[in-house]
Amino acid sequence: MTLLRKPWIWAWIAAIVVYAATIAATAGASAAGLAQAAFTFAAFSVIVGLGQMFVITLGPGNVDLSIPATMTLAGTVSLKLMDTADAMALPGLAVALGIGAGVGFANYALIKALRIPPIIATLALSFVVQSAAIWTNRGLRIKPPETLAAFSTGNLWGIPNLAIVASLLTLAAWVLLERSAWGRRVTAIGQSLPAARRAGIAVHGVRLSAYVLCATLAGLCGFLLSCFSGGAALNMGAEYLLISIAVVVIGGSSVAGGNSNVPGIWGAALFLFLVVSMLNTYGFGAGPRMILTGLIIIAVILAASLRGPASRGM
Amino acid sequence: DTSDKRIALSNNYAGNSWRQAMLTSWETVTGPAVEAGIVAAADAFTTAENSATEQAAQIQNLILQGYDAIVLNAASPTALNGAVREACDAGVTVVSFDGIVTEPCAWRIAVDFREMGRVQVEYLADRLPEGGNLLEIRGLAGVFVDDEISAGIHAGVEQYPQFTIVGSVHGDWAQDVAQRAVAGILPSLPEIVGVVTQGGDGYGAAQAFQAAGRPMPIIIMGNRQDELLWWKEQKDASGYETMSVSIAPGVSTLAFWVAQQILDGREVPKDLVVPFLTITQDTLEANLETTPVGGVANVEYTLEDAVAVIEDAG
Amino acid sequence: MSDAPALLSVTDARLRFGEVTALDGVSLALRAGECLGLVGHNGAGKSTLVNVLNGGLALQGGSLRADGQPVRWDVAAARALGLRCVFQELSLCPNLTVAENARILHRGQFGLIWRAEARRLAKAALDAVFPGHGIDVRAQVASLALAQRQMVEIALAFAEAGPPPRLVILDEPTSSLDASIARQLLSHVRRFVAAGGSVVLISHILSEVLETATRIVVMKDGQVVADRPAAEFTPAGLVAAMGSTAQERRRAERGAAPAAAAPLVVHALPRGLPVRVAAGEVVGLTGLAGHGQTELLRALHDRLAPAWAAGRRPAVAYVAGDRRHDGILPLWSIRRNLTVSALSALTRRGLVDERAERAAAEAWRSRIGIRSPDLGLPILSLSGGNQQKVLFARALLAGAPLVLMDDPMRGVDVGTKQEVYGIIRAEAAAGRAFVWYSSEIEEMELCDRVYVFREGAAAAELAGAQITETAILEASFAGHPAEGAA
Amino acid sequence: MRPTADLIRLAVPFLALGALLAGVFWLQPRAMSYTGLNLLFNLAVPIALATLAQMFVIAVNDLDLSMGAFVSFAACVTATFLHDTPLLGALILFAAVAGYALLGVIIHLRGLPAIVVTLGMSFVWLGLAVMILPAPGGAAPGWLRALMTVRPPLLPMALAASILIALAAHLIMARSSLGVLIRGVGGNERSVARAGWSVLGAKAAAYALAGLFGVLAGMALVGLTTSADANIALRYTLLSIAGVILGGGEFVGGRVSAVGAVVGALTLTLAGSFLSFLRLSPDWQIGAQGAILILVLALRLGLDALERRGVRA
Ligand SMILES: Nc1ncnc2c1ncn2[C@@H]1O[C@H](COP(=O)(O)OP(=O)(O)OP(=O)(O)O)[C@@H](O)[C@H]1O
Ligand SMILES: Nc1ncnc2c1ncn2[C@@H]1O[C@H](COP(=O)(O)OP(=O)(O)OP(=O)(O)O)[C@@H](O)[C@H]1O
Ligand SMILES: [Mg+2]
Ligand SMILES: [Mg+2]
Repeated sequence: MTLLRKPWIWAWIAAIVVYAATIAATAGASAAGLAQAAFTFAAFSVIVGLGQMFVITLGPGNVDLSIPATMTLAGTVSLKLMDTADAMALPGLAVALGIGAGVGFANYALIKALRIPPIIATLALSFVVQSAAIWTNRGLRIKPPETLAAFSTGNLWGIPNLAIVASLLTLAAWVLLERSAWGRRVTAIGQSLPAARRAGIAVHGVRLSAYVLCATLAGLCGFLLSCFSGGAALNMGAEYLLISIAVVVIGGSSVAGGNSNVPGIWGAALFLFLVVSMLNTYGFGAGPRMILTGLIIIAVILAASLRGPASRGM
Repeated sequence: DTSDKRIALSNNYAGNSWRQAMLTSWETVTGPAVEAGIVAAADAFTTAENSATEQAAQIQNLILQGYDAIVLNAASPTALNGAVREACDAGVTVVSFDGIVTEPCAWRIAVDFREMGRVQVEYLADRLPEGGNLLEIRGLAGVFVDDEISAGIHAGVEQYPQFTIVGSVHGDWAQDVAQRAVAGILPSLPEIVGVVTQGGDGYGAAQAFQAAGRPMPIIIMGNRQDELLWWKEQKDASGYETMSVSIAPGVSTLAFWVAQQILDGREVPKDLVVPFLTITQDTLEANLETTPVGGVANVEYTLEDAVAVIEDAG
Repeated sequence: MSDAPALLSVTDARLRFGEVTALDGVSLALRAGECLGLVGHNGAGKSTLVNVLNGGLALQGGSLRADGQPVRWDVAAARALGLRCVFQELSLCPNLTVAENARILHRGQFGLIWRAEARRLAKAALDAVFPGHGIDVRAQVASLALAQRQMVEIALAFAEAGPPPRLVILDEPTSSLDASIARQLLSHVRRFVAAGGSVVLISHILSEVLETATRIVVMKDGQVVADRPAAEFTPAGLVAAMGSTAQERRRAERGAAPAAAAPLVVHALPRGLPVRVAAGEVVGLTGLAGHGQTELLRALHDRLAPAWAAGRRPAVAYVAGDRRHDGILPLWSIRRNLTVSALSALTRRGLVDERAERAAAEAWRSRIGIRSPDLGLPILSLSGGNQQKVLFARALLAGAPLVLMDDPMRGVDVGTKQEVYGIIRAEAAAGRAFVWYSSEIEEMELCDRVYVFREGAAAAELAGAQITETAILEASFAGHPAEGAA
Repeated sequence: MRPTADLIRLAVPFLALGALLAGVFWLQPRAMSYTGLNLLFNLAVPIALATLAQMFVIAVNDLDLSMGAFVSFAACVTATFLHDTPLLGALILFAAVAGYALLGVIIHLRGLPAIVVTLGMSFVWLGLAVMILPAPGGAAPGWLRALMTVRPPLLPMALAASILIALAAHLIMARSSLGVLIRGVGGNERSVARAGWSVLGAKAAAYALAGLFGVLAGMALVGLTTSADANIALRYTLLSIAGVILGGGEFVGGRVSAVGAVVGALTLTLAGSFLSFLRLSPDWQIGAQGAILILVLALRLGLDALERRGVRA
């Protein structure tokens, strides 16, 4: 029963229910294939979701809207640099991560120096980053090196490699959030920035590192996604703006900051992928499919509130 | 004589390779035209986000800047009518292409998107006389092009009732979105013999089929270089056969010349039609050769081509 | 006193929060024309009782009567009776102006054209309680100093609007007021009571209660342990009734001032004297509230606490005054709140050593007496005074050589205060330096040196035996007509 | 008199607007006319309305991620039902406003995070819009088209409408008791409840107002564009949030300004125009929009410093 009180359990329950409903449509024939697909694609959502979670934990108004543009720029530039040469795989990865970190620095520089709300700063910067991505090669789609393509689409004992990468990152994020002093500080800042400052936390350093971490993960995700899907496209990150926020909040982290959890991100990422699959499988048209997606999201959050601890009240 | 006339390109989206190719073609054709003194200016304008309202505002600004003609790839066939009307009232010539507008005062260079959908099924019927199950990949819900192509596909299926569409997903004209959507529905689908698409999504579908270990159906391609390359590889390896169809981005240059002709005083019918660009098993190699790596198969138009199109229509 | 039924009475009130018994059979009657002083240690249940009387908390046992009749008691019923409440935690809307807050607080009072009326009402209320207050009723509450906010809240509680005020409950109203303003309030309370009103005054400043109350009720661990006319109590008797073993403070406790020691920090202000602090010294900041003391502490903290990269050992620690705003971390447990400033020391290879954390927190719990069955409970489950103790413990646990304190004794009970004074002296003797702002002048007598602030600058410096209430008041008002000193 | 914090806060959007307008006039003197101003601003009217709608939600410390989808939905209803069967159309729009109020009630009663609920609702509104108009189309009701294209003397319609809208919203938000109550809930929900008000009612009212202004935004949009599609206003979600913030609003604490929000919306609209007058390379046009946004917000920097000095003195 205490499990039912965990904020993240509802995303997992929803994912499992939706999964069962989908394979029911084919009398179980699709179970393994669907699970594999779900874990593969959830991996991307998880990677950006983890970064977004640390940023959202920083408190109201903190959200990184530059994730899609960062993914695109990191994907385009690194693929262009590697130019299908296997030997360039590591430099390519380094460049993707470097671009992410750079965007993260720039994000926080704007937030700090100009004192503009993060939501606006990251949005504004994302336009600039997107332009840079267009400028670098005008959207030409270069193929990834053979080994990287094989790795990103491959499996290990039936588990998608990407899911393994995302799981390792999840574990690291969990340790960081729940066990490390840095995670404590991020959480403290999210509850009250002035109180955290007076408690002696180096608030700017911590916030900066959260933004850099988030953008770096976005860069990594862009790199993996473009290797996975055979090249970087200018609009390849677009979907991940909403997804990165949705997996965090559906996963049971508080949108007001200061109270986040990691397991929910996986549950929510699987859920978001599976819900679309389910509705596609049942043959819903675009309109009803979107309506049902929305209603199911609300139902999940409602169910969580009926059983979980009351979130209001001082 | 149009040497003192100024023409603007109003574009609502720059986030994919098709639009980038469109902008590049515009540059390569209008640059020399301006140098040669045929027109005084031919500037390209792009909105930050793909939205009709932002494009309407852009058109209003172009009116204010005193352009003599606006060449328009519209975000919506109807939502810009207000702004287009204002342009016409201000004496500005408006020529729409690809995304055309319904406002009667504007010219339209249309592609028969419906036919583009129908020929896909026709081709499949030719290849697979006994028919079978089809998967449909659609574009962005609520957009004119998506609705038209899909309507054409459904008309085709009615014409060749040996086919049934057993699944339909939205790929938003993006490889990675299509891949994600197909991977989600594929496990629950029966054997698929053909995939009908809207362009820009064929490679993603192929990747999803490959990852799921399913037999490769006939996937209609969309003239993207990576699609063509993949097709070529399959063709060389196993004699894979398919077709590819899409609209050539260079149609922007046709629209430019049409606008120039109208400004020059020529009588031009309001509705012109351009053929879509089809690539077949035989023309694959030739097209692949001329398509830039990572780009889109393209045709650019000259003044003479434009005059021919106008005369055909007249 | 009179045989008229009590305005409001509770009988055998019982209330539990989980494992904590906040009210354990409290019986109390409030009559017209009396000022009831309510005292008791931190966590005794005073604020909980206020919330019950106000209709905000439902009783789990016992009954409540209004004007002698049993009633369905809720916020609306309480307001209809004429009950007004000033809560321990400030509860104005900071984003609204003073006048708009008046609009919110007095619900049924206004018509469609309410703005001018609300301004008039707020101004009249402030003028009545705090003559010469200097508060613009069109100003946003957030732009007011803490003391001014408290003044507004108190004045609005006495305002003539809606059902006339018959019973006003003041939960630690003077905790952020300086002495002269507090005196204005207390005289207003006396006037109000003389005119037939009834007041409940909760305060840890016993002299205030003894001076103002007509009857005093002492609470201890959720029970009433004494209920007698005020005249029957002496200060010592009151402290004894509260069950506090603390002694009256002795000046002798003050350590020998390290007069010529090299200063740890010197902070120059644009005007006035530079503030210097040496290791092992307790430096007081005083003067009227809102004259730059808090700003000085903040500036010092901003200067000494790195905002980009913290070292392993903090150079400075801070005890917040406005605990709601820059003190507690509301979603966390008591333990996490207590250890947050000492994380670096409690970390092994980047990870928090939870065993060491537990041990450190437990040590401080017993040293400073935090009343809670489990430090894993949320910080908000603590009473106001106990929250303040956690903040104090947090600052000392941080291990910084310099501790800045912004009126840290707000709402802390007498017994604990004595213990905390002892801790401060002991830590100072061990070489730690304190900079201590307090709104209570007597506390300054525990300092080695004090700076008296006036208009944002340190106007005077007093040391050792020079530190007396008279000297401080003199320096505070120098250059002013003695408006508040009378 | 010393400028109050509120006034300084409000000065930011006005200054930004003035600076951009000066830039536009300098680049394109033709804009300095009745028609010019109308062309520059008329698409700002629906954005201003959507921004106000968002402002009501932000005032109670929530955030509405479905505003763009909702305005699209309202636009689709306006271009179809309201045009073909006005009574049914009005009924649907009314129901949509009621739906918004209900949303506020559910969010409050269950203590749900508004962001997630509105995220879900954005799919619902978009789905409904796609079902009403699977492809772009519909037509603006004649009276609406006429209303959005009137040419009042002296002041272009776009500016006159913006002023009227700002005034109306200001009266609701700053002058009426309801507005004080809504902001009070944003500032300190608990003390509002302690004073005997219904916080539930205040939240329902705030959401209903948001729904109402959202509907008006959809209608105004259709009046200008003459037709609708399901994706027509998706951008309004972010634009409306940016407008509120630019107008001096804050995400928490009930600090919002109606006049500021309208001016913020005008500023954002103008920022786009300013760029097209600069004639940048298409590669950098998108990026330049970001740069403008940053520059405009940087104005806050200087004024914030002023505000802080004001508070301290
Ligand atoms: N996101 C979009 N919004 C509006 N129209 C689009 C979008 N994407 C493509 N189109 C339109 O779809 C039609 C076909 O383009 P196509 O699908 O071939 O582009 P693409 O090759 O898919 O680009 P990419 O693969 O980079 O996404 C054109 O009319 C184009 O303008
Ligand atoms: N919401 C709550 N949840 C759990 N425990 C609570 C809650 N509110 C109060 N308590 C507990 O009830 C007891 C009485 O608290 P109360 O606030 O009434 O004390 P108090 O006498 O006002 O103390 P102080 O002088 O410090 O303000 C305390 O032990 C406190 O921890
Ligand atoms: Mg208390
Ligand atoms: Mg005091």
